[in-house]
Amino acid sequence: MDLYPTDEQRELVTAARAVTRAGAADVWTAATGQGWLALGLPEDAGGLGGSLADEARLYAEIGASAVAGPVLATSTAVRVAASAGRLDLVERLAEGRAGHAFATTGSVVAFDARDADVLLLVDEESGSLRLVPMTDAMVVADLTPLDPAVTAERVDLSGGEVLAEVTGAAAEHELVRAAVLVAAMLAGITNAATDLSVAYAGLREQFGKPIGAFQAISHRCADMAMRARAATAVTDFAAVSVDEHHPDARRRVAAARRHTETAALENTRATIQVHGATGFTWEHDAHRLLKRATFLAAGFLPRTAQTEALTA
Amino acid sequence: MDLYPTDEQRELVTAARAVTRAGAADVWTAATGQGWLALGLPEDAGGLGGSLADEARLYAEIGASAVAGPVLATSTAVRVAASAGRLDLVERLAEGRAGHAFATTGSVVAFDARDADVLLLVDEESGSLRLVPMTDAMVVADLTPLDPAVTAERVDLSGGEVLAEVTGAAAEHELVRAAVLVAAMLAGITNAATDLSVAYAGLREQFGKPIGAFQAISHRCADMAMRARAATAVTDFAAVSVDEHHPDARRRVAAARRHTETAALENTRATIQVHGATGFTWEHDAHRLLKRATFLAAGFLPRTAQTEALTA
Amino acid sequence: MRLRPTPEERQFADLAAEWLSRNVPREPRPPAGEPMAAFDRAWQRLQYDAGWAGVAWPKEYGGAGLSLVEQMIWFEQCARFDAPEPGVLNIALGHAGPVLIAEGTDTQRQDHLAAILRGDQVWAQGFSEPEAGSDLAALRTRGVVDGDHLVVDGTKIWTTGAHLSDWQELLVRTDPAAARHRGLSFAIVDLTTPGVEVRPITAMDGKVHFAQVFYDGVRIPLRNLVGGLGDGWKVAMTTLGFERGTMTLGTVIRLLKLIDDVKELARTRVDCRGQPLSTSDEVAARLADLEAEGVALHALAVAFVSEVKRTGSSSAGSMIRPLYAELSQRVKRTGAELLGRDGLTTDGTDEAARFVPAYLHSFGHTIGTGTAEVQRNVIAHRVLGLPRG
Amino acid sequence: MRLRPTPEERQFADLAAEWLSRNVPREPRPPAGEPMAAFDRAWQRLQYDAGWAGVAWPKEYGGAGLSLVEQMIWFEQCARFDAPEPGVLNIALGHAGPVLIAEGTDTQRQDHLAAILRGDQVWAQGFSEPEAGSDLAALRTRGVVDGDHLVVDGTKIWTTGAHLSDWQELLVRTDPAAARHRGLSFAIVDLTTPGVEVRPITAMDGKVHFAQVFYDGVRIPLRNLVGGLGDGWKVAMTTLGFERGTMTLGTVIRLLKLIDDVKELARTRVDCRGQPLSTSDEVAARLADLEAEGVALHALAVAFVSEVKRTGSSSAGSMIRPLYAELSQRVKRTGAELLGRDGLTTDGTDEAARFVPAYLHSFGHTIGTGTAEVQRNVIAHRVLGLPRG
Repeated sequence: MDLYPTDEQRELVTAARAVTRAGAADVWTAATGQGWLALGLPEDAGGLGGSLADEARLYAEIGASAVAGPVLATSTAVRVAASAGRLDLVERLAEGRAGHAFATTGSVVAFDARDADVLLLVDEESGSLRLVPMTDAMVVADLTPLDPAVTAERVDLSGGEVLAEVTGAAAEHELVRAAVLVAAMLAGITNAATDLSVAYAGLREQFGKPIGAFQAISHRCADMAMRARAATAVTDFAAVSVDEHHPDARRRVAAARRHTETAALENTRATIQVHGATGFTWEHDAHRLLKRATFLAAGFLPRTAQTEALTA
Repeated sequence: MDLYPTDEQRELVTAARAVTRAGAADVWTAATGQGWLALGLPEDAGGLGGSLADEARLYAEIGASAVAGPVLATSTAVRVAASAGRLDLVERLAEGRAGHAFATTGSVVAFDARDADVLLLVDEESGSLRLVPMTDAMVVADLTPLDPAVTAERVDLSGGEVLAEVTGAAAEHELVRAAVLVAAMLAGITNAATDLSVAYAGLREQFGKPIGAFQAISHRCADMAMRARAATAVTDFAAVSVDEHHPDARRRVAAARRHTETAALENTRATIQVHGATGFTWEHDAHRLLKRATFLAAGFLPRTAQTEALTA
Repeated sequence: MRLRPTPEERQFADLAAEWLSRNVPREPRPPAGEPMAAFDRAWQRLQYDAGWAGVAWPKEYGGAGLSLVEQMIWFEQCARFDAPEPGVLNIALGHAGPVLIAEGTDTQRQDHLAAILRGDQVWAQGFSEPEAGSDLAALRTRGVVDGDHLVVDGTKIWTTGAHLSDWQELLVRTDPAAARHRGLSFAIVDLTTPGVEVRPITAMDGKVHFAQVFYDGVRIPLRNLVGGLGDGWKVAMTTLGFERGTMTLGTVIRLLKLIDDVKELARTRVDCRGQPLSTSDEVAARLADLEAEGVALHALAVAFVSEVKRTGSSSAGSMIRPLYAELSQRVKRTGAELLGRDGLTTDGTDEAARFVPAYLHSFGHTIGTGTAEVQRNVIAHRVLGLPRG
Repeated sequence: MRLRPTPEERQFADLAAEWLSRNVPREPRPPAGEPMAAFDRAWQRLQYDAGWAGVAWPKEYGGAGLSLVEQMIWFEQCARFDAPEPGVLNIALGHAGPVLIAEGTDTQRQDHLAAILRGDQVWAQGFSEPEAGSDLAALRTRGVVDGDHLVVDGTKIWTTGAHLSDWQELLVRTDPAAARHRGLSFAIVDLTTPGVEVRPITAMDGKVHFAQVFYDGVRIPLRNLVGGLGDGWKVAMTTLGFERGTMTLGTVIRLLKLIDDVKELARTRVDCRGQPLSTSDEVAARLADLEAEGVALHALAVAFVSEVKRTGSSSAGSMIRPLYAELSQRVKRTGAELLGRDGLTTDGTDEAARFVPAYLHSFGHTIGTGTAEVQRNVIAHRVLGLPRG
């Protein structure tokens, strides 16, 4: 029993943070440079063979910065390609990007599809993941995304070509992994919102003292901190449980996914309120965290599926 | 448009408060003395012909004190008797008490049935109200009530004698009236819990000042006060709407019932917390208010029925 | 107690309904900028010409001279006929006008009140500063008397609608030696005065609702002071009540309609099994809570106008704004959440276009016009009499 | 990171499971009074004799000398086999023992630690006073040195289990001239000492959990001081951490079982249409929230013991208690609410007898061992470094 992060994990986080906190421009280059997409891929598929727990720590940093770049979709696409035996596709994707959509036919809303090479189509109902080639001709309309760091497109999927597909247990495993990494990103947001709030509450003065001296603010910060610590812990707990094939892994993943979703939404709302009018501006990062949290909350393993897993 | 209480209503409240706040012992005598049971009964049935809005203001005081004595059940029983044309029974009940149960057959849990002359049986499913004679022989077991100011009994209803029954629109009207008066009692509790909290927060000192100077306490008190003001207003609103046969009356009654239930439970929980360990003792009134609120919340027009009326 | 209208109230409501049914603009309100402001002004002018502007304002200032009860009835009818909101005229009608009625000079009233009712003047507030948000008494913008003018230097921020406004209410420090809220004065300023610069600020919903206003040697005639030099805090505090109570009445009524719309949304949208969302008892319970709170808030507003009419004041005024703000947030969030993944764009569906921006905008409800925390301080101290920290 | 046990952890867990499967008492715990205390003592003695008492206590004091990780594993196995809780020995094992290990003299350790592990000594705390609840530094109970004794006069209140206890930890003011928390001393007192009077207090659930203790010239040998004269605040603060972190670990694990029981309750009880309550998606969503929070709290406890083992301390310790307290309240309230009208008696059904008293008792969770508000102050100031008000 040891949920304390390893030295390697802490180094990984430090390296990732150096990139994500520096600004969004070069993140994608750094992501490929630092091997983010290959971190959890088995070594025999050309990956670094990291654990899901390692990946979770990395994705927490990605979440915390709400940076642009479809890291989860692309790394999942790489895995789908590998799992389907399409190692040529794995190699091609080392330089590429994947958009994603939670539908497999017709006219659907996809995210980050405009500049993508492939589209990851997720069918949660039947439990399958499919890769299709993505071209600009498939874009029916560019939409305005809630999260300003993604793009949203209405895409026509009638083309029908499929590059790779996984179903059954293999797809199930990818969906579980993706849910853990969504939880990790949400945990990162939960912590980032806490940090923003605490820093601001310690500096901003009103009525002759820092606002963090008022319980309306300090107790809210304490609540945020508790959610943040628990969010990190439950994500680690779920990730390690998956790595170790623990019999409770599915339930723990659902728990992590739900706790972090609630925590991230609560904390991002709270940090806007703690920052007052400043937190309501476009210029401040608070809304980016809120919107990213909302975007992720609707992603892999949404609420109804969580409920099912948690009450089974 | 005028929801400001009338002079008569304010006098009624002052008189009732003099009794309820003085202590529980003589409340039932006073209740009959002040004509509480007959307040809303039409004058041609021997009542005082008060409006439901008048009754609501009275019941708020009854709720606020969480006194013993089955006022609502007995006044409803009187009305059922009157509505069924049993004026002899109306007269008999002027000196008597009614217990009540939310079931009409078999072995059921009744409240305040031990010393009752009749039992008011409420069938919410079919919408009927029935009076049956109550004898000690019907008591199968005395139970321990959650609310220490009521009694609870397991009662055998196989006797079958029915003294009076109302169904259809007449029963519907009685159920709506009872729901408004439950809301009124809950509103009274909501206000009483607020008053207790504010008074204690202004007096109790810790860290060199009244605890009401700390936002953790003062903001909670502000929340309680908002719920309390809204609880009173929405109860008046619903009662007057029923009195005036407003087309939205049903929905407003459900709104009053739900708002006051939530408000009373929140405020009684909050007042225990504001009082700290003192609020956790048997000796302090806070738990009586909480338990009465819980008791009433399960009464006429419970949550599922409210949801139905509010989303129709 | 009575909800049924008196014959006079009934007549007022009928006339209002009749007029609104024929005059509510059919064309959509432009989404931003000067066209939006022109729309709001035109609608106000239409009301003014027909005698519906300023229902509760005194007759001598161009109002109808009725009570808040009639004002409430007017709002109810406006909601019923989906009339446009005051929009950019919100501060003029809801705050600046009442301030001048309560504290202005005769000249100020003559110069502005009828113009406001006609929709000819768009107003903004000018209270908050970068270092004085919740703590207004810490404001630093300075006004120095120079002959018959006040010369103002400094900056105001979070000024809603400043970029579209003609006039501004301005709270400035005129006596730097006096402590905190002593030494403040309340002036009104023509925003075309030289030295005023307005820089719009983009909000989290990507739109410009407010601005920062800079004052560089702005000369305001002393006759534009409201109250005397040094009376600014008193004027500001007296008049914040308008904003927190009466100004919210119209929005309360409109919120009831929005709750209906969210209920309708739940009836028309389906879940993954093709069932309407409203068939979920989780969704139904949530909507029932919103509906119950909406009715309770409506009732509180009615109790408030009743008490004001009968006794001249009501402490419920301080509660309506925070209750509205928080319920409105919940309603708008529920709308956005019912959209599920469709809520991840602001234009993928008509429903998203309606509910997602409203949700984002709602974060301002518990910050503007005093944060939720400040509103609770006000209730705790002024209504409940709890000690200050 | 690793959850899978090491071979040593696996062996420890297996041995624990094997022993518990054969030794957990089958008879129900008496509900109150001396029989209840006797039951708790006997169960503790059984553990002690088999070497399971004080898993994380040093060997020289009779413990097993293992880490909090093994302590956690032990709690997990105890929950698995439904072993009785420490009950009246809670303070002795969770607080008094650790205090003496950390701050006691050799004599004190010899006199008490093994006795505590054997279940021979029931302990109570003695911190709060009528005028010093959250504000412990305001306490007034006085201790005056008289020869080699401290003579104590005053009163302590909300002392859990005082009416069943042998010993008490006592924080008293020994230097009335020193300000607030300076001038306090920490002593341990034999509750049979002349001048001690214990008056039980009935709680809102109708039961006696705590008492008020009065001291009238109670003579405590100076050798019973923990730390020196005037060190009381330091000792108390150092040791409150035990209560807030490690003492809660066992209850966290038990809460997971209770959540399972509430889920089972929802599966077995039916609504008015005869459907299991669990088929309502409102109920299901609520239970899923509880389960998710329960797992998160479990994870936090594991992260806490891991960090303590690796680094010697963890600020998560201050979070476990408030998170536990509030989740536990929600779980118990959910249980009571699922009962519907059956929840209006405490003995009408077996389920009511189980869940309603638990719900009532749970109101104490956010009051005892520091109110929810004080716990947040601690996190804000000591963990987050926010300034004091």
